[in-house]
Amino acid sequence: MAHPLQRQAEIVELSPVGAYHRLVLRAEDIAERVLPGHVVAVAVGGPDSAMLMRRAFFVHRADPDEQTLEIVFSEQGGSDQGRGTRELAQARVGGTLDIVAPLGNAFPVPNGPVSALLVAGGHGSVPLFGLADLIREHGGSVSFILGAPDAGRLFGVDRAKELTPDVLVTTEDGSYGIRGHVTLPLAEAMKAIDAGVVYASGPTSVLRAVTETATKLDVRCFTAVEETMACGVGICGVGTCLACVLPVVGDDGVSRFARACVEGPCFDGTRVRWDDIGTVPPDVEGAAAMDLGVTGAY
Amino acid sequence: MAHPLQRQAEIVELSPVGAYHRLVLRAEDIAERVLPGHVVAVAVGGPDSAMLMRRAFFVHRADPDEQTLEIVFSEQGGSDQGRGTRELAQARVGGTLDIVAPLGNAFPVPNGPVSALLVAGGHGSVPLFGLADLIREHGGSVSFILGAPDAGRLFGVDRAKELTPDVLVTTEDGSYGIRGHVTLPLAEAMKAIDAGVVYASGPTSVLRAVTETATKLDVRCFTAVEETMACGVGICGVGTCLACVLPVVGDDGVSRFARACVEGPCFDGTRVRWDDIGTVPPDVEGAAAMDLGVTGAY
Amino acid sequence: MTDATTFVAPLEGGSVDMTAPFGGGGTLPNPVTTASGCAGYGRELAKFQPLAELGSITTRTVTPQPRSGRATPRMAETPSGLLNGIGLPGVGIAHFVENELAWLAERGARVVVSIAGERVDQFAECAQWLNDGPAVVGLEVNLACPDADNQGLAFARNPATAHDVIQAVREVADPALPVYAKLTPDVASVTDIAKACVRAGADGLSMINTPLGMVIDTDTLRPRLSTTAGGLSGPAIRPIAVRCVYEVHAAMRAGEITTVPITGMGGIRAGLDALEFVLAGASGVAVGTAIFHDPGAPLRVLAELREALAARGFAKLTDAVGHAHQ
Amino acid sequence: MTDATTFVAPLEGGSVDMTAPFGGGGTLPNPVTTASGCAGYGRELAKFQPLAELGSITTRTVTPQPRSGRATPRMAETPSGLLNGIGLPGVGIAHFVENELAWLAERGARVVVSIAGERVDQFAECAQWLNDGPAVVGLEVNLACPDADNQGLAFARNPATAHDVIQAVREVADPALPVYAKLTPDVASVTDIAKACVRAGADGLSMINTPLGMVIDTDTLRPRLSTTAGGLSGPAIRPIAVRCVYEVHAAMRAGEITTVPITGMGGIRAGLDALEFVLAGASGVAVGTAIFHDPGAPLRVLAELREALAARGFAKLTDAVGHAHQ
Ligand SMILES: Cc1cc2nc3c(=O)[nH]c(=O)nc-3n(C[C@H](O)[C@H](O)[C@H](O)COP(=O)(O)OP(=O)(O)OC[C@H]3O[C@@H](n4cnc5c(N)ncnc54)[C@H](O)[C@@H]3O)c2cc1C
Ligand SMILES: Cc1cc2nc3c(=O)[nH]c(=O)nc-3n(C[C@H](O)[C@H](O)[C@H](O)COP(=O)(O)OP(=O)(O)OC[C@H]3O[C@@H](n4cnc5c(N)ncnc54)[C@H](O)[C@@H]3O)c2cc1C
Ligand SMILES: Cc1cc2nc3c(=O)[nH]c(=O)nc-3n(C[C@H](O)[C@H](O)[C@H](O)COP(=O)(O)O)c2cc1C
Ligand SMILES: Cc1cc2nc3c(=O)[nH]c(=O)nc-3n(C[C@H](O)[C@H](O)[C@H](O)COP(=O)(O)O)c2cc1C
Ligand code: FES
Ligand code: FES
Repeated sequence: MAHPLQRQAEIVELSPVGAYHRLVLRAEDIAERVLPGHVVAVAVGGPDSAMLMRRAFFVHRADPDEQTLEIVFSEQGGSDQGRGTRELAQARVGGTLDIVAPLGNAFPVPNGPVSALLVAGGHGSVPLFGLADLIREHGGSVSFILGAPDAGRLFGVDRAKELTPDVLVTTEDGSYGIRGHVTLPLAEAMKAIDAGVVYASGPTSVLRAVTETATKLDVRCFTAVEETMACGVGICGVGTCLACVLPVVGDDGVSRFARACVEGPCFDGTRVRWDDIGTVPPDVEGAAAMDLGVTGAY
Repeated sequence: MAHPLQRQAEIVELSPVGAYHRLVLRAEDIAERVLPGHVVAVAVGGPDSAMLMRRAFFVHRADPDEQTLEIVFSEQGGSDQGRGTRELAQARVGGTLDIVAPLGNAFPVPNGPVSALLVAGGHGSVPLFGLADLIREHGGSVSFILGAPDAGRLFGVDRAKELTPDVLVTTEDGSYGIRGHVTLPLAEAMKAIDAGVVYASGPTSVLRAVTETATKLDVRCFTAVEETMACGVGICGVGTCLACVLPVVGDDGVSRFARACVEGPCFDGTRVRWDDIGTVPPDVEGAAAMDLGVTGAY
Repeated sequence: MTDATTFVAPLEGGSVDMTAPFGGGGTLPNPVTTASGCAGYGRELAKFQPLAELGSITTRTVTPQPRSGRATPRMAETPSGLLNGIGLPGVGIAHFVENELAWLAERGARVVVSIAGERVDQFAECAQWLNDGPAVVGLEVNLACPDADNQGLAFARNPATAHDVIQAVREVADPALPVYAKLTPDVASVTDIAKACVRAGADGLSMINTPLGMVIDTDTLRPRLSTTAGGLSGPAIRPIAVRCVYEVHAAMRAGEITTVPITGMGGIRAGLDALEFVLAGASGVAVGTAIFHDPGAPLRVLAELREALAARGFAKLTDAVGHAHQ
Repeated sequence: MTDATTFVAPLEGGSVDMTAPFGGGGTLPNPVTTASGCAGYGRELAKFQPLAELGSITTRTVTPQPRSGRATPRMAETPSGLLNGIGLPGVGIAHFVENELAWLAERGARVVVSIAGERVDQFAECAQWLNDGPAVVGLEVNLACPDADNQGLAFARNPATAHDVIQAVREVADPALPVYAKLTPDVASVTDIAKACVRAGADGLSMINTPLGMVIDTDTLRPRLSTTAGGLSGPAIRPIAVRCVYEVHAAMRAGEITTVPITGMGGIRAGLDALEFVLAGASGVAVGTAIFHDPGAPLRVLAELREALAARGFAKLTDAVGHAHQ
């Protein structure tokens, strides 16, 4: 895990990109530590805000020379949601934001040339472009499948097309590219580019499906988890609240709850027990002690 | 009491005036109802603010043609204070503020010519200029004593001097005018201008002293209470929370707790039991029932 | 969106049947009322909304004699909350019936009168005054008062004293008038108190009254309120209030307590807050502290709750009551 | 500024003696610790501040066996608060002593180990493991756990069971190690529980653990947490916590409870919040939920508290303890 720093970051830019907001922050000593997959936790609201929890975002771009970090976020929907991102969208250029970064681990990157497929749902593409650069620096090649519910919620299609002609786009309402789920062209694409590794970022359903297909085709697969736990991946940004756990199989074959904000967000997809997220699988370490016949909110 | 309206007021202007901020708000149907002494209650912070209580401010100026209200406020000091006014000072021109106005009663104004002394401590002068205009419209004349801890916290000296040559200024640190308390030149000034009425606005200590002197000299005296109850004059702006009470003697000679936000903020100074503020005088209506030997936080 | 997400066809807001069960088998046109002490006797609130459009208005607690209330400071702001030590100021039951109730009746308001005393018989005395009161649709017994015969421990913090008060009120009150017991969360088991009250004849439960809190002024170095401690209200306490309603409703579903309607309150600012209480098991909701921020809150909450129910496909308010237990 | 304002000559921040009484007659270099469960076993927090500079670090609650904790979702944000149903995940006492405690000792941290169980003997079992533990300066007994022998009612909600746990721990623990009882506010009288614990041998009291709360998701229509209810923390509950500390300290001043040090916690975000607890009667303060917002909070709170004491003319922390009662 990266060693996170806490900084009062200056807001350098805040501008719309389609349905998203691009936020550029300047903070000392952070950009040079950031790798693709790392996260920044932003405190929303000031000292008199009713919101205590930091909000987590993937770093989209880090510029060590300019000492800047770029994040891309959307205002959350849902009937009682979006309080934090709505407030963030109101931030003022020139003001400051309290950030903790870099958090979590980065995507493992092959140290040689490889054909990589990068799959994203919605804003899941945010961390994939830095990853693509790294892969290409190592002589590899990249292809993309980018999906979203509709055209407005796609992010980075143009940028992907600059990098490679192999860009497939899916939207659930058919407003752009193939109508359907991002996982629709998955198997075919993997075969077509003879993928040696697939990286996926987005909703759990996407990550699960990518892992399944990759496993079937015997291709390595790394996933960046995020919305698996609607309550609070990255809520503390410290690794101490233990709200962000998901069951992951260790090297020793034992399942443990891993923290998405420390041991993650990037996991080998085959190690994540996708179907057991949101449960306490009986064989997870320490599960036995959870059920002595007493229930309670502790 | 005025019939208050709730409005989403547009922020037309926010600019510094010495140690104060001038805030001009546009809202329908309110300006024409406002009289000097009336109050506007402003909701600070949005739906995700931890601050639930409105903040009360005197209306400085109301312009029915422009549909605007002007308030003048300072950021509160104190170690754990000033949260609301600090946030208000950050408001954005073009944005909106949720206001309730006009609240409370207005200063009683003589319907004929009279020589009036207007005494204010700190921002207490805010409501006095509208009052001065009314008095002059009725053929009366005005004089001022304006005091503050230091020169920076005086408000309206220039404006007062435009209206009359009879302006005395006091500061506690002597940084402007007479060194001392605003009540120092009181008796002399009242005699010098042969005051028929004195109006006072500011801290309780000022109001109490003005009342005493006026009573001695047998001059009518109206006071606008405000910081008498540090906890929450105007906290609800509705008249239902009963946080803002002070003991006031009624026409029938019976003392009752009167609400500063409904029956006030303007009271005949001789009716207010200044020394009993912050207590339950045994003869106040309903006091007997308060002490059945049981104490408790209810 | 989790797997537990339910899918329902949204309805038009206007078509939701908002009729709310009210104790004793009766109903009110809608579930929204005002929390006692936060809407006075209605006069001030009437400037911001027609009282007759609310399901009911719950008055400030009325006591046998007029009370001045406590010394100021009576109120302090806390994070997302409010601390008050107002001390039940009021005009006394006689003056209330003659003046305030008459005024409310003229406006077509349905009135729930909150009553209290420091001894069991004082509660009963208040109840008796209200038997022929115009516009009165129910009584709410404020059990948070200190019991003069029990070292000042609030009636609501002891099942036995809570029981005695409710029984005494139920005995003298017009049988047609539902009697609600108002409970506080400062107990080891709110279900035990609820059970005692229902056994004593309560036709409904109001939850919650303010948990006790304190603010210390770091300038004066003394408690901020003249009463030292005070009652904490507002969104800060909403999770505690929702939990109390859920717990008691669960006990009703389990048959441990006879089912009676619950009026939920504690930090309701918006329709979705009210919906939380309804889903937890409340068939009525009261708006309190939010009024001080937004005097139009009660009627706004009603409109928002109606919309929220419609959007979730509930044709009737009652279909949503306790839905979170399914 | 009210008449009660006190005037004192301000001091330089650096010159305040922050030495804090700690149970059993001992002291700690300063009053600030971390609230159990909010700083893990210290490893993550150490990235943001040197642990040895804190008065102590209180660990996440350790249980006899490793525990996975509850299913997700385990956390929900509430107005100025946080609701959690984490479920005491942990490595178990054996692994804790061998690995975590050794690591903490290397960093020079003074460690208060929070322990718990579901039966009285499990608490004692944990305590025994810690008798020779390096760096351990005290035990904190988390009484908020459900009592398996008492239908799952939390030990802290019943004076008798609270008493038994403390007595059992006190019996086996090294007499030189102070034992703190951690209390919850969900009781009719926190003073009664405090009394029972002190009578059973508690050398100090930690107040408060999280009151029970609930959030219902208005999209899924179900409780937000997998545990249904959870513990409410953060500034929202601060007034409740300050009141509990004040009440118990008042009972100590009145001689109803033997005086032992109190560690106050609940919504401390800044030095002035900590000062409120000190004035109410706490000689120690724990920073919990604030860490999730600001991982450097514990050390910042210490610095701010020192400044605040200095500005008010307190030469020693202990001069301010309980000052609001004067
Ligand atoms: C590792 C990680 C990386 C992320 N990267 C991005 C990104 O690059 N761009 C982007 O737009 N969004 C990203 N998100 C999602 C983003 O954190 C949420 O959209 C945001 O927290 C919502 O906050 P809110 O206050 O607007 O919503 P609210 O619903 O009001 O938030 C309520 C609570 O739920 C949590 N929450 C809500 N939605 C999510 C979610 N989808 N995932 C996790 N927690 C959530 C919030 O943190 C908060 O505690 C990322 C999340 C994680 C965990
Ligand atoms: C009738 C009336 C008229 C006023 N007119 C003006 C004016 O024209 N210009 C101006 O600058 N100020 C005026 N004030 C004072 C103004 O309301 C306070 O300065 C402001 O509420 C402080 O809010 P805060 O959040 O910055 O302070 P905080 O200390 O953070 O507020 C905490 C709480 O204390 C209350 N409070 C704090 N100070 C005061 C105070 N002096 N009086 C009443 N309540 C207080 C707040 O409402 C809030 O509930 C007036 C107050 C009243 C009651
Ligand atoms: C200023 C104030 C006065 C109150 N007075 C009473 C009262 O007279 N009787 C009563 O039963 N409850 C009283 N309460 C409690 C409320 O009715 C309600 O139970 C509590 O405030 C929680 O709801 P809320 O968070 O919406 O305010 C009062 C609350 C406040 C804030
Ligand atoms: C995520 C989380 C986990 C907690 N875990 C524990 C625990 O393991 N043992 C315990 O005694 N208290 C636990 N608590 C309670 C805290 O120690 C503290 O008593 C409470 O949160 C109030 O302080 P705060 O408002 O500063 O967080 C936990 C609180 C939170 C928020
Ligand atoms: S977010 Fe707190 S441990 Fe991961
Ligand atoms: S401020 Fe609420 S009654 Fe006056």
